[in-house]
This record gives sequence, C-alpha cells and structure tokens, in this order.
Amino acid sequence: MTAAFFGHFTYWASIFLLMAGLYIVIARGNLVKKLVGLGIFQTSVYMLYIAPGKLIGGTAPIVGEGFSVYSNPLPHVLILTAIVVGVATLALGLAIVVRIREAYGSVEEDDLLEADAKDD
Amino acid sequence: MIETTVIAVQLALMAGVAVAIARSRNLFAVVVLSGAYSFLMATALAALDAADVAMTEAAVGAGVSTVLLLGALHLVGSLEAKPARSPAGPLIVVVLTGLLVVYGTFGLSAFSDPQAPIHRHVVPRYLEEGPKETGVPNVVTAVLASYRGYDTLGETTVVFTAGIGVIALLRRRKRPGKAEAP
Amino acid sequence: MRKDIVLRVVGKILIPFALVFALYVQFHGDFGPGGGFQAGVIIAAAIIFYGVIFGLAASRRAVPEALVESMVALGVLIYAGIGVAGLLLGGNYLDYFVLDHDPVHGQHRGIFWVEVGVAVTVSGVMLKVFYLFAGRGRDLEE
Amino acid sequence: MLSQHLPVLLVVVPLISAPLIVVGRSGFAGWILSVAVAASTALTATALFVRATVSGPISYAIGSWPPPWGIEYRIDAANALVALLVSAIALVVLPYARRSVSAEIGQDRQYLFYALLMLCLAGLLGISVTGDAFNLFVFLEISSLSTYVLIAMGRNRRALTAAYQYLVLGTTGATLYVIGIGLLYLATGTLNFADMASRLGAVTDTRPLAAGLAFVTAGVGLKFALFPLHAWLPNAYTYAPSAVSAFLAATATKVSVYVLMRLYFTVYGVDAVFRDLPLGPVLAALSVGAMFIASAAAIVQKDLKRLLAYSSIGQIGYITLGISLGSAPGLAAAMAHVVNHGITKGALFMLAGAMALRVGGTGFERLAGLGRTMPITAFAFVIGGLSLIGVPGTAGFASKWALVSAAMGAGHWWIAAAVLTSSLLALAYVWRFVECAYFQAPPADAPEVGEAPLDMTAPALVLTAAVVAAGLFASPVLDAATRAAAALMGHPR
Repeated sequence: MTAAFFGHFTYWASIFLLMAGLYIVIARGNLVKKLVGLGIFQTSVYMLYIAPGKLIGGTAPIVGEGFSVYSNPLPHVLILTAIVVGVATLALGLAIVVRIREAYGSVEEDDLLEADAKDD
Repeated sequence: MIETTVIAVQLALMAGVAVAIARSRNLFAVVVLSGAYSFLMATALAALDAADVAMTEAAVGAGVSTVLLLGALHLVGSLEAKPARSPAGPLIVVVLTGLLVVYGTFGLSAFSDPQAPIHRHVVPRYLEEGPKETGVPNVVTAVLASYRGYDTLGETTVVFTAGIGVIALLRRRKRPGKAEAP
Repeated sequence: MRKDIVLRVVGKILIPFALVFALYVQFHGDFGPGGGFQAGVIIAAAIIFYGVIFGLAASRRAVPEALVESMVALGVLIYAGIGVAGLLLGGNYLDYFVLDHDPVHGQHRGIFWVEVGVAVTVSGVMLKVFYLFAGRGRDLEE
Repeated sequence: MLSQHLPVLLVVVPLISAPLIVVGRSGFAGWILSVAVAASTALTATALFVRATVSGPISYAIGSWPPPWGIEYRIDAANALVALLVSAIALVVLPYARRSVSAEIGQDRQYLFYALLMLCLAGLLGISVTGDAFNLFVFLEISSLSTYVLIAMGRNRRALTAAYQYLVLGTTGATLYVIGIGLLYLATGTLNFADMASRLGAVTDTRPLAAGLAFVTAGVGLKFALFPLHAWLPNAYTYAPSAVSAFLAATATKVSVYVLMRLYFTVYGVDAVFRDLPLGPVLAALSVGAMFIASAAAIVQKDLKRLLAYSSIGQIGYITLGISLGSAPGLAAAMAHVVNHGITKGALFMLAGAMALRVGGTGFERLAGLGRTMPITAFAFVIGGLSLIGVPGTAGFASKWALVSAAMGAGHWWIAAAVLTSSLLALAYVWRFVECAYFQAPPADAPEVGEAPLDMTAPALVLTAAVVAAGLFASPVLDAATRAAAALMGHPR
C-alpha cells in the first residue's frame, strides 16, 4: 500500500491542484478569479502528463554524449502546446471581461445576472 | 530518492499556494500568488526533466499571464465580492471529479516505471532515430517542429486567433458612431 | 516612471541584450531548450519593457501598430507556407524532406522557418495585446 | 497531383485564408475570399466524400511521417459526411452573412469577423478529419476561441456574458477531454485513434480506460450541450450575430457529437462502452431528459432564437439517444439526425435572422403578424418547424423514424414511445410561432416591413428546400448514415 501511495503521489498532487482549480471556477463569482482558477485547472493537467514521463536517473531529452536514459519527450511537446493554448484563452477571456466591465460596470457574476434579469 | 523528495516538496508547496489563491479575496494577491504558483510549477517541471516546458511555463505563466492579469485588474478593479452561494454543491462536483481521476490513475504504472506503455511505444523512435532523421539533437524540438509539426501549426493558429479576437474585442472605433449601421 | 533616470539607462542597456538573448533562444532551440515560442515571448517582453519605461507612444513609434498587426498574420503565413512549399516540391503537407536535396538538410531548413513563423506571430500577438490593454486604460482615464 | 492532398487542403485552405483576410483589412474583400474558400472547401469535401464512399478510408500522413509517429488525417464514410455537412452549411451561410454582418457589426471589424469565421470553419473541419487525439484538441481550440469572439460580436451586451460563460465552460470541457485523452495515452502510449483502438485490447487494468471514458464524455458533452451540461448554449445562440447562430447551430454541436461517436465506436468499441460499462442506460436517461425538459423549456421562451436554442438541446437528445442504443441501426439514425437536424436548424436560424433584420429583433412581441408582412419567410419557418416536430415529408421525420425503428428493432418500445411523446412538445413550441405570426395582429406602432433582401432570403430558402428534399427523398442521407455507422464501428463498406 505504501508503495502504491508513493508510486502515485505525483498523480495525487496534480489531482489536488485540479480540484482546487475547478473549485475556483465553479464556486467563485468574480470573473477574473474564475479565469485564474481555470488556469490552475489547466496547469494541473501538465503534471498529469509530464510526471509519468520522468525516469529517475534520466535527463532532459536532448541527445548527447554520455547520456543514455532520457525522460519522455512526447508529453513535453503536448504540454508546450497546452500552455500556449492556455495563455491564448486567458488573453481572450480577459478581453471579454474588460468589455463586460465597460458594459455592465461590474465583473461579479451575481451583479450581471441581476442586470440581465432587469432587462427582461 | 532525492529527486523524488524534491518533486514531492515542490508539489506540496504548489498545493498550498493553490489553496491560498482559492481563499484570498484581494485579486492583486491572487495574481501575485498565481505568478508564484507558475514559478513553482516551472521548477517542478525542471526537476521532471522537462526543460523546454519549464522555460515556457516560467515565461508564460509567471510572465505573460501575470502582466495580462495585472493589466486587466487595472481596468476592472481588484476586490472580489464575497461569494454569495454555499460551497457545498461545487465541492461535491470537485470531489467526485477528483475521485474519478484517482480511480483512473490506480490502474496506471507507478512513477518512473521504464516499462510503462508511454516509454515502450512511439517514443523509442523519437529518441533513437529523431536526431538522425531530423538532424536536431533536442528531441523536443524535433517532435514539436517536425514529427508533430502540424500540432504546432495549429498552436500558432490558436495564438493568431486569440490575437485577432482581442483586436476585435478591444480596438477603439476610429470615429465613434460613424461605422455603426442602422 | 518616465522620469526615472536609473530605469531609463538600465532599460536602454538591457533591451538590446534581451533581443540578442531572444535570437539565441530562437536559433539554439535545436540544441538546447528554447524555440520560436519562447523567443517570441522574450522579444515582446523587451518591447513591452521599453513601452513601460518610455511610454506607450514611444513604443508605438518604435514598433508601429500596423507592423504588429501584419506580424500577427505573417507568422501563420510563414508556417503554413512552408507546408505548401512541401506540397509544391512533391511531398506531403509540412514535408520538410523535400525542401533540400539532402533530406536531413531539408528537415533543418523546415524546422528553422517554422520556428521563425512561430516567433513572428507570438511576438506580434503579445505586443498587440499589450497595446490594446494599455491603450484601453489610457482611453478610460481621459 | 493535387488530388492526393485533398484531405489536408480541406483544412489548410480556410486556415490560410484567415491571415490573408487580416492582411487585406477589407470587409468586402474578406467576404469575397471567404465565399471562394467555402466554395472550394465544399467541392473538396464532396470529392472526399465520394472517394471515401466508393473506395474506403483515406489516410494522409502529414509531414510524411507515418502514423503513429506523425499526425494522420483519416477520412472514412463517417467523417467525410460530417465534413460535407460543415462545408455545405458554410457555403450557404456566407452569401447570407454579407448583409446581416453589415447590419450587426461595425465596418472596421467586419474583416476580422470573416477571418474568425474561416478559422472556425478550419477548426471544425480539422476536428472532423483528424485521426489523432491531441491534434483534435488543438483544432477544437481553434474553433472554440474563434467561436467565443464571434458570439461576443453580437450587438446586445448580453452577447459578452454569453461568450464569457461559453469560454469558461468550453475551456473546462476541453480540459476534461485532455484529461481523458491523457489517461488513454498513459495506458496505451499512443495518440493515434486507430493505433489506440488496436492497443486497448492489450491493456490489462481497465480502470484508466473507464475513467478516461467518463472524462471524454463529460468534456465533449460540454461542447455539444449534452443535457444537463447545456448551460452555455441558450444565451450563446440567442445573442450571437444571426449568421453565427445559423452556422454554429448547424455545425458546431454536430461535430462534437461526431467526436463522441468516434471515441465510443472506433476507439473503445461497442463492447467496451455498452457491455462492460453501464454507459448506455446513463446516456439514454440524459437524452430523454433533454428531449422532455429542454423541449418543455423551449415552449415558454419569449424570444424566437432562444426557443430554437432550447429546441437544439432537445434535438441533440435524439442524437445521443441513437448513440445510447449501442447498435449499428441506432448509430445510423443518430448520424442521419446529425445531418437532418443540422440543415433544419441552419435554415431556421437563418430565417430568424432575416426576421431580426426587418423587425429589429426576435422577441415574440415583435414577430406578431409576420405571416402577413413577411409571408415567404414565415411560411419557410413553419416548414422548418414541421421538420423539428418530425412531420412526414420533412427531414426531421426521416431520421426520427429511423430512430424509432432502431429502438423497436432492439425491443426498446419505451424509447420509441418517448420519441413520439416528446414530438408533441416540439409541436407546442412550433405552434408558438404559428400563433404569433398568423393569429396575432402586428403591434400598432410597428414599422411597415416586407421580406428581407434576396441575398438573405435566397440562401435560407435553399436550405429550407433541402429540408423538404431530405424528407421526400430520404434514402441518400439514410444510406450515407448507414455507411457512416459501419465505418465508425470498424467495418468500412
């Protein structure tokens, strides 16, 4: 059991981050904070992919003299793409939040719902 | 063992920062903490031999994202109102999601197991043939730009999409009202 | 910040080094960590730094908006264009082998140009987003 | 020489057109280029559809790297049909877009609108034809990010909150998909769908696969508004510009449903999803919930576009119900409904956009008496409505009938009963429009209106005619859907 615990601790740490991020997205009403939570949620996935690619005693996958064990490069490539997608989403989300602030005068979800209900 | 301990400590620190982010209502603090979170993530990634990813995460997570968030806070204000709803519903969703991943990971190979499928399939060719086939010793670059170069074209397109999206959303009209059709 | 002499001097000295470092990251990506994306971010960061110290107007003079907007599109065109070049030379899309008589040289050439494309679009978008967010704030204050 | 590269040109041509439009900086030139690209894309999709139907799956190795090391485009009878639907809708919507866009979007950002629409098209087509799980995520994000902006370009400020909500939920969905794919990757070591399918059998511990299945279902389900993950959809479709609502309603959710089909039937296989795991009953329950609850919600809406949006959630229920049967006839019925509901909803949203142009909105109070003032548009809308109900002679009937037969064939009489009963709810919400347009007088202060301009009405009528054609001559779509189902289940031809 302890072996199973230590063997999977990276998974569990990333799962904790995943839960914290998702919680912020669902539970908090501030639009900026939601985006920060979304970022943590996305970041947790980086660990899920990259930690299993690590080999103890290995090195970064840059082939050179004197190394024979390399960590897995494929998750690195995938996560590089995911990071870029994440920051693109953040930029777009913040731009929408700025426009919402100008149109509604608030970035709190409850205020927006109230304003929309008044429009109906 | 030392490597494992270092990684474990980094992950524990990140968990602590994530909790602090969830609890804080001062958005400036949240942004600064999320920058710290990204730096920790970058060091953890470096410890996991993901040098390229660590470098990018430091530049993007701690750099670009922080600048963007600060810029946005400047425009929208920086105090979060008290959450009105009860945290019970979200907690249930989140815990169920977490348990589902835990369940899934039980069936996966243990940390640093060289017999794991991801080390036995597809990747050996990248590591053994990649430098010869592409002439690039950094296998991450070889896979990123050549083997899976189409993903990277897509990634560049995502950045492009976000760029013109932000232009469409935030550019001022040249003459207010002039461009407006009925 | 515009009047702070220390910042201005340090900035003037630092920015060229940052740009050179970006070029290093760009072209050393074959051998060490780095590549077009990271280089693009560093280029944009150097110019944003310039804008923060000397003012938005100064950075807009140095790197005009029209140039930035064409960079945003140009990078994607370079990248996608390399793919089309592969088609025209008789290979599949994004086939770099056909870009040179020697397949490995062809790979080198292809990877070089797509990394350039990535850097151009990434730095263009980062700068454009900075200009838009900063410009928005200034307009609000007026 | 070019013909062997059609699979990649299908996606790359619209993708390259977007930066060209941005360089051109002209709304009109952007529109011309978009129409040309949509036409060439539709031709490409047709050629691929014919080839995949006649001579079986087409594999294209991008970068000449063989799969699974490189990224593969793999086109069979199923995704060729989806690509054909998407590109045909784009070709119909773009001529229509010109006038509605100039009415709804400022002159200086129209070129950005067309560039984003092309990106969305490239993204959706890229999702359809890729054979690689992670490449699918990248193109999903291209289509999603462009969609968020397109929605936010709507005139009402609520378009902004709708876009924000969709951005958060859509990104959550995409991240859940990446988690699911991550578990699959960790268990199999590959990202290529075909390779994954062949290696799944050798995986001894199925716990990661089961969890992965749950994650991809939730993630993709968020993208196609699987009940109860549909919260983003009504506002997004209501407040988006007319052309965007029409394009998205006809294509975006359909492409995501196709992804679910691909994962269930090609990657996991029928046995793993429906025999080893209890996913069939769960999906059936959610589908029936959508059919009844969302359709009932549609009845009480005060806005026509919003009514159509809730109707979409309900109609997606029929599609997922077909999937939940876990059989070839059920899957074929689902695929047929993807096509038939796609063209029906496209036509209806285009007609609603034509009405909005003339009376300034789609609130029911503005639409009163429209049967007299815009007789052609209103009549066409009623025909589309009949297809939503599933009246014989319309496209909706053909696929619902296929669904009922598939359910009866498997002995699920209660599913057949649910399909028929829920159609009564569709009758009720379509009647809302009929009553408003034909049995109410126009408001006293209403401006004098006539039909929308021909360049908007004609494309909408073309699509309405397609709805009738697909009802009267149902077999081409049903045959294509049957072949698609066979291809998805791994028996091409």
